[in-house]
Amino acid sequence: MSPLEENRSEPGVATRGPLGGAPTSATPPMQRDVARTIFQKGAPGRRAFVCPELDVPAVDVGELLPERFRRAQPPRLPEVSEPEIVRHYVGISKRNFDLDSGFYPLGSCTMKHNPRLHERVAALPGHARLHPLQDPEHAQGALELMWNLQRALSEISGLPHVSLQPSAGSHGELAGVLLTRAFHEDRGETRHKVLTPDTAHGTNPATVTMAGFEVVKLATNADGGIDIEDLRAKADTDVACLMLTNPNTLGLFDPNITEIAEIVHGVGATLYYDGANLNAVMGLSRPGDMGFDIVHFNLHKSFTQPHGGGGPGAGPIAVSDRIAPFLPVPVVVRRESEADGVQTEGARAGAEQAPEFDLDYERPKSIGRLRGFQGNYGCFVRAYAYICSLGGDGLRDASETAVLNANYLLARLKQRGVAELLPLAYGELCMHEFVLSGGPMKRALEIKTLDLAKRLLDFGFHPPTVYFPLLVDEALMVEPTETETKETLDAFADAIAAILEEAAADPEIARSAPYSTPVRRLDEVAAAKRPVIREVMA
Amino acid sequence: MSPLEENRSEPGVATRGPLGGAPTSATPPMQRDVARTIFQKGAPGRRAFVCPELDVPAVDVGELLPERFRRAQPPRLPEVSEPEIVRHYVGISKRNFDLDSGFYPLGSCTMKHNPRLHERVAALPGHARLHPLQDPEHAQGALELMWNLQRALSEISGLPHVSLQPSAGSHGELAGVLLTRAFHEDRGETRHKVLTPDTAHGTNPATVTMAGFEVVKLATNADGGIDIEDLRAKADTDVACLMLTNPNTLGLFDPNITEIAEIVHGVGATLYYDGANLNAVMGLSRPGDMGFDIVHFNLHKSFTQPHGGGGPGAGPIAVSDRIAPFLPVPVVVRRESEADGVQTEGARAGAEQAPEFDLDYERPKSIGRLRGFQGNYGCFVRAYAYICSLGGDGLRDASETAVLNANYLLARLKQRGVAELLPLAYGELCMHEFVLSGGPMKRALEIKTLDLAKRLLDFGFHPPTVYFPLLVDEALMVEPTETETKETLDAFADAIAAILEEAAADPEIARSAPYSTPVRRLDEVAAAKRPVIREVMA
Amino acid sequence: MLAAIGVGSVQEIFDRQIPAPVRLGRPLQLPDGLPEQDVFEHLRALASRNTSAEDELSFLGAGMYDHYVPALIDMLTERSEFLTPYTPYQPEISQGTLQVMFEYQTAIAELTGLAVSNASVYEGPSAVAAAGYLATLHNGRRRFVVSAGLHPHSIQTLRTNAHGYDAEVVEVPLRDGVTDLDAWSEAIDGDTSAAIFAQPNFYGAVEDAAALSAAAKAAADPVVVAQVDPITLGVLAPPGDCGVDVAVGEGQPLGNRLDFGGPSFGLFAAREEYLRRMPGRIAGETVDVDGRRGFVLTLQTREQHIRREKATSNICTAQALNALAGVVYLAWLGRRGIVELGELLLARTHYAREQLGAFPGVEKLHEQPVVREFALRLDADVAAVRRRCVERGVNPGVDAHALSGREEDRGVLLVAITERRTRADIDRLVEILGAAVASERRETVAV
Amino acid sequence: MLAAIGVGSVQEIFDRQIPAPVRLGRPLQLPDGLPEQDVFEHLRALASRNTSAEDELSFLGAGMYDHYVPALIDMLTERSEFLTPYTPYQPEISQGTLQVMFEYQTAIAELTGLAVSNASVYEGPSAVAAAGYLATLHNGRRRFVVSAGLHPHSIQTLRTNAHGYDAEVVEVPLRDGVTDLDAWSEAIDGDTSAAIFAQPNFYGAVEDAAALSAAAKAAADPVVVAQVDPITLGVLAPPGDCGVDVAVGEGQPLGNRLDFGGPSFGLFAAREEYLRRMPGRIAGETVDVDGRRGFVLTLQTREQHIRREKATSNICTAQALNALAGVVYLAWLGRRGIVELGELLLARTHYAREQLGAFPGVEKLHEQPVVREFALRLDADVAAVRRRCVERGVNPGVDAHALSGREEDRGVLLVAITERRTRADIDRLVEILGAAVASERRETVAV
Ligand SMILES: Cc1ncc(COP(=O)(O)O)c(C=O)c1O
Ligand SMILES: Cc1ncc(COP(=O)(O)O)c(C=O)c1O
Repeated sequence: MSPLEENRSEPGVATRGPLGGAPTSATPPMQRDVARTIFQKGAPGRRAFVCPELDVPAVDVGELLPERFRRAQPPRLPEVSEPEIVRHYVGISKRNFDLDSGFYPLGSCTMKHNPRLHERVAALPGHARLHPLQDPEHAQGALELMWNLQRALSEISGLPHVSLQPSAGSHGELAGVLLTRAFHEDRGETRHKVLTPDTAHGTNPATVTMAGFEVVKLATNADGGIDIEDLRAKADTDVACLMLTNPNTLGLFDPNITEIAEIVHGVGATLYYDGANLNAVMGLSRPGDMGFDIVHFNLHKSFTQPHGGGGPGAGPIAVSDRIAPFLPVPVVVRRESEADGVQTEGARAGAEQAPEFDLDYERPKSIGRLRGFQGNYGCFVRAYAYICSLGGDGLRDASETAVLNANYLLARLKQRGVAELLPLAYGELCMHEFVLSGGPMKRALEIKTLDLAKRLLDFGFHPPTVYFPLLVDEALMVEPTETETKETLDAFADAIAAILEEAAADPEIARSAPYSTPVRRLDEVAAAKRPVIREVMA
Repeated sequence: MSPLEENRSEPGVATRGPLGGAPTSATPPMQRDVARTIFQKGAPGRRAFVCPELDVPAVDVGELLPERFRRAQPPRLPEVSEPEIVRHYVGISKRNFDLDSGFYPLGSCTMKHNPRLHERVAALPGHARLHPLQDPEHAQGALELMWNLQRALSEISGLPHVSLQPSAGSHGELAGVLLTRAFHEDRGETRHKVLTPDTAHGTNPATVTMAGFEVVKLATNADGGIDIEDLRAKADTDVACLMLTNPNTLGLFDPNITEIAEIVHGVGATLYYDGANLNAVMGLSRPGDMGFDIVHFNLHKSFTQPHGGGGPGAGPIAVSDRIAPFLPVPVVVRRESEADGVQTEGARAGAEQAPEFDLDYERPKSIGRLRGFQGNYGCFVRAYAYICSLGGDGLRDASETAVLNANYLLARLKQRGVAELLPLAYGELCMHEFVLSGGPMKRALEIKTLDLAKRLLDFGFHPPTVYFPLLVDEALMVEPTETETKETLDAFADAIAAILEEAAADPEIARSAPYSTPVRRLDEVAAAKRPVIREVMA
Repeated sequence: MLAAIGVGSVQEIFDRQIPAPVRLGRPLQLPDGLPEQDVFEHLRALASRNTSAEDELSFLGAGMYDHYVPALIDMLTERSEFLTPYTPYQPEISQGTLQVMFEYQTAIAELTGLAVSNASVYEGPSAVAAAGYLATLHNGRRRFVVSAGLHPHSIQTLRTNAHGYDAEVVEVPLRDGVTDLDAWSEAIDGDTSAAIFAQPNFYGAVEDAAALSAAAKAAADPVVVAQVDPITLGVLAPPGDCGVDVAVGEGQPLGNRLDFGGPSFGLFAAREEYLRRMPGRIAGETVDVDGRRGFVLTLQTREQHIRREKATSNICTAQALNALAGVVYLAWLGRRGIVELGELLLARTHYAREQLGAFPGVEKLHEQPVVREFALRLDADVAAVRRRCVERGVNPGVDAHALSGREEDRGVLLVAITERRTRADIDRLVEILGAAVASERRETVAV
Repeated sequence: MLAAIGVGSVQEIFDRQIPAPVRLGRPLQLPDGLPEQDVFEHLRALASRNTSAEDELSFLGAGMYDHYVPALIDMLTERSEFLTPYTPYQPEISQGTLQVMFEYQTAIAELTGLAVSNASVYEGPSAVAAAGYLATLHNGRRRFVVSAGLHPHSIQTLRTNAHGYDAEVVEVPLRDGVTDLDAWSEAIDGDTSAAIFAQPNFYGAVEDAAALSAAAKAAADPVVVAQVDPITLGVLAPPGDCGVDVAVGEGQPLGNRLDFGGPSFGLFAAREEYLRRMPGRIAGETVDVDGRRGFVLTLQTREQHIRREKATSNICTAQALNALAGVVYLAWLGRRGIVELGELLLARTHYAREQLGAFPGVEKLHEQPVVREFALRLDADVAAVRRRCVERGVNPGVDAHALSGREEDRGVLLVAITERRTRADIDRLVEILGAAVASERRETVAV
């Protein structure tokens, strides 16, 4: 029996006092409270909102809105006071792990530090309370910001045209595949297939389907790159596009990228760059120079938008000249004539004068709109602030340090006792992240990657991405980012080593982990079988 | 042996895994981390600050500042990056209990909910970046706000003149006693004594000494009020002032207040109102109407300034006509002539025109300044926002609810099994707070008030104020405030009952509490004996 | 660190991995990095060149609205614990985010009167497109019938998406300001995957949602989709009670900033039968090994990271933080507040419409009930009138033609009312708009 | 709840406790309460009637300075965990606040070169008064000798306090912009409890702190007190190295807002021997029952709640949150940053003084080294000159006479430089101030 058996068997009880009232062990009471939703709190009649005064003549509601259009019963929203709301949400926030509290090496997600300056500037009323339909002449600051951001993204990607509109990476992918469709259609072609490597992120194939194409999978070669033979075999004139991540999700830069581009372009297809891993190459290598036609950026990754528990983000795209005519509307443009001349105060105030920065809707070949208004402007503000803070050299430094950190952590994990159990899946060095295989560990110690991940929680770390990419057995995908210190990387490597050592002695410890979290392992199967996805109300 | 003996003996070890790396019980790793200060983190050369460019001609520092005036070695401040700073302070913040997370019935401190609106308005650049020496004509908003706040405090206290300057309650007390001195001196009198009841808060006697007076203590009668006979005996013409809290620190309104005022005024002394308990009587009874000459307000209590871990606060004072000439400078004034007429835009812009709201320094009898500039304006903004939100009726509602909540909680604690052990020290009903005696509990269960307090921590509550007022044996001073719900009061009462029941079974549980906190009972004696009050650096 | 890696320089790490031809051999041509204070000043200077709803009296709406966002929302969304984690892949340390999602789903289901809600999608118009995609997955049909009262951005976004999978979008015109019921019934055929309308519609009018749903069902049983404005659902009948299958909408009015158009969130709720085809994340309740209540991401087999090309949507990073603001806002309004607010909007909107409609040269576009926005037809050039008003500090609303490009929208002004616009504000609008219209008419006559 | 209490109404609770004659039988005459949005608008309207450092180019200083406050400070001070608890009376659940105090004490001790620091007091001038009180407790003397270079508010505050316990305050004049060393030595006698000067002084000049301390010690060994500006201590010799016993100062420059004068914090550090007479809270290190490192409030026997009339000070609620901002700011600046910042201020201040001093009608008040502020003597009415500048969007600094009331300060302008004031800003000041002085001189001549 594991030494922890007793602990595991009834921790909820074992840590409570004889009266069941409060813990007599180290459990902070609030963290282990039974979860109660806001709907289970409050009392009839309680409220936070005070309605502004009815300052217009009172008219019977029935007169303004016939009964058949009216709601019969008020929605059963919570009835809670402001202090209750604050306590409730502050309380449950403490049941989260977050980047400001610890290391978050979630591969592919680029969990880099989020400078607070960005929140400050995004909250300035001139940005935050700007209505999306404000006339361009009265939104020159916003449009200039978008224009500057477009220029910067263009320079970083090496592609001349940018649309900021997509709401996230996968939305950028959709835009990109629809652009590809429009591009082919414009040439009078109908193509049906899109190639994606088997290492691709799930959004790639999902996008392809949504855009009405068929997914064709490409194999990965022994070095972790695209299997060129497979590519040659599948690249025919029914292929509309190849979607690629480079460095790919194994953290490896494809050494054959130029050849790949030639093959793809050779059959008249477009080459799409999934920019999720751009953090590896900013200022060092550019998708446009590699031959990509379309790139999406994940502003929430490389450009440090806080992740918000799953968003918001933004997924701008950059494209080559041949794709540009199809970009979604509206497009932010700058009027050259004005940009050249010096604009006087009087000229700016003049209503008839077209503004320097404007929104262009007159794009006859455009694929149209992907969403309302101009995109996630709040995210643009943050990304732009980040680029201003770092500058060109700073961005390159960021990528260099991200790659240095990843390689250092990888080197640490090549230590004896770890490397045998968690070998690097492909390659030798890596770019900004690397993928280990937990297969040997599973066979030798009888703990799975999932167990290792859960045990890491007890050490105060967010686990790496697990079980992705799919082609690696028991994958563990580690992305430290450039904003972590060597001390943190060392502590993480030590924790991995300690867990493996611990598991060698008693695998049950990891298998039953975590122990120290607000809840322990949850029954996901039951959740999916009989879904309870809302609070049941009286 | 207590059932918890094992737990208590080595929790730090018992909750760690076999390798000492991470817990295998419910302890969140970060919360029980060994405390490391910011000085123990970082590495040489790390930094957050990027210095703005040297845009003026470079001059050798030695030329600008002779070497003998120069610092030889840089101060050993931390060398840390911004992410490290954020993690460090976010991390240690989690080792605090706070009002937004739970019930905080700390008697005498009025820990009422702090609406976030107040932080928002205080942060508006027009308030937050206003320089204190801005010319009054360009600070009319600030001065009007201060004027309005003065008027409101005057109305609430029933005293005509207000100075907002003091930085906290005890600073207001100092102002008040110095005003008393000036008042007597102005009449050619030198008095030496100030009366304070034995229930008085420690700041009262401390203030008296600092202001150069001698403290004379007044006894408390059986009902918890001032012993009138003792007062009569001690009230002579050497008495400068009586400082009183009403309701007093027992939570009781002195029924003899009018008589007390007569006696004090009869010997020519002033009557000072410690406004720490004003939350009991806003809109219900006014110190000015009770006969007080000087009142201090604790804006951080009755007017819900967030307490900040021990400030900031503000301690404005209100005084009667006879005290007004001595008020500290500057005084915010409104020019009546302008207030009456309609001020045109042109008039306001005119530089020669005296502004409507102004700072008056020409007060020949003033005691002078108590601090720099005009006081804790940031606190005034918040207090004023609070008053605007509640209005006159809302303030009365607040006091009524505060008193209702206190009496309800008191009633709940009068239940069988509790009242015998924790009887109400004085009276029957209470105002906004009440004081229980832990004496019977100590005798019957052999746990002290301190033990009860520490055990409450495991239940997720901040304990009441303990061992104050001094005249109550094992005192427990409970102030729930108006912003708590009945559910919370019930839960607290249940926790008290549970602890007492638990202690009856095994007093050791409480005596060794807490168990669930980031650290457990700390050695305060050792800390004071060999004080270590700064990090030792290499 | 280099020694541990076994390289001589950072450069070497790159040189060994990136082929020389695709290395960027020069610095990026971007300005130098700046200290924090300089970035702040630069971004502040840009902000000051925008006229925000703080700088003028604004009646802009048409999809996003200047509601008051209570301060507690900022405080909660700025907490590191909510702001900085990612999607709750590790539920044991993500109960905060997961519970928020669960509460959000509860609130949206309650508000819409539908059984299930996801944890939100990107925003309004793309939510309409997502509903269309759901419908095609559900019934395999490839045709969308949409009311011309749907927001133009929604129609355009649906078209962009539908073009990808080769579906057709057919518009049904309005009559008297609302969807023409006859044309609607007629347009819906056996190929019609979804029938989509907006409530209230783009011109502010309250549609007869029950009649539209019933007619659609009767015609050919497509999926009936309503784009709703959640802030009106305190007074308007919930879509679930009107026979609607899927309700989507722009969540911005619920506690989210304007932000020049985003980020906000899209709400997405449906009848139970659509649950396993919903896009986006869904949190579900369960228990842990100790029997303690907890929440997890559930029904993940719909999602791209599990199902890949067979996923019901490609959505990954979305709008968790914005949805948090939404549910906190709804808790803040509360059960009674949402009704009171709705009634206040009704009353003020009515007042504004009556006052403005009485002006010479200004008439109501329709006589339908309105809740928080309404359309006027001006007997003058809208752009010129707006310019006059803006010069006097009042932005009178949205030029419908400029937004929709529809010929019939020429002369139409959309005026939005929120609880921030007082009677005094409305009176000022009346005065200034009235004067502007009068001047423009005079000028037109003179020409 | 009433039933549980055993009363019929809330009113009854009051009626049974408050005698009728002192009950307020009417509503408070205050405006009605307002919804959150209205309070926000009202406070915003008031804010907009102030000209803040965001609205003009400001060179105001003389005690508080417009330094850049990094965004992470707002984020940390707004965290509920720091913002909403009170004084850490229960150390087990207050380790966050206590550790911050301990770190703050470490930073201030390090900065001042003194052995001990408390956890802060109210603000600058009252910290000077507190130092005076400490001195009287220490040596029982009742006379303070202060340099005329001390900030007028500090002198006035000290006087107000000293009057209470009947101590005398004697001012020593300046010579060439700094404390007259001979007069200083002469003024300090056997009754002198404390000798107090400012570094840099009110006129921006760097004092010879070591000489002043040595002279004071030699004269009659009073407690030597320096009021320091903490942001200069990256470049100026720490007071502890100059023989100073107690260093106090205004903490605002360290990461605190201007806030029209408060709240900020006062720093208070001293040699070891003064430890047990220090005012205010002090955090100390200790261990818990399990041997774990922790922090507590220590040496509480100094304090009012324990020692009452024998306490060393009456301070209770003070400035914990502001001191937090201070220590975070110092960590943000860091060991090298505080030196770099100091050197930047030195260079820009020097530049500004030279440029301005070269103007006709403008001369330097003294030739002493300056760090971040300097004094000019204008050959024109300062008020009139300032008015002209302000009209052109530049606030050129503080009118020394208006602040101090001293006759000799007529014509003196104090100009403060922070890292936010660029060379371009300074050049603009030079142009505008120069023009204003020229105009005023002309007008004066004309009259
Ligand atoms: C490799 C890769 N591609 C695409 C995406 C999708 O981006 P988003 O989450 O912004 O939609 C991700 C993000 O998770 C990713 O890691
Ligand atoms: C009764 C009483 N008087 C005076 C004070 C002192 O007020 P402050 O802490 O604002 O200095 C307090 C506060 O703790 C108090 O409770």
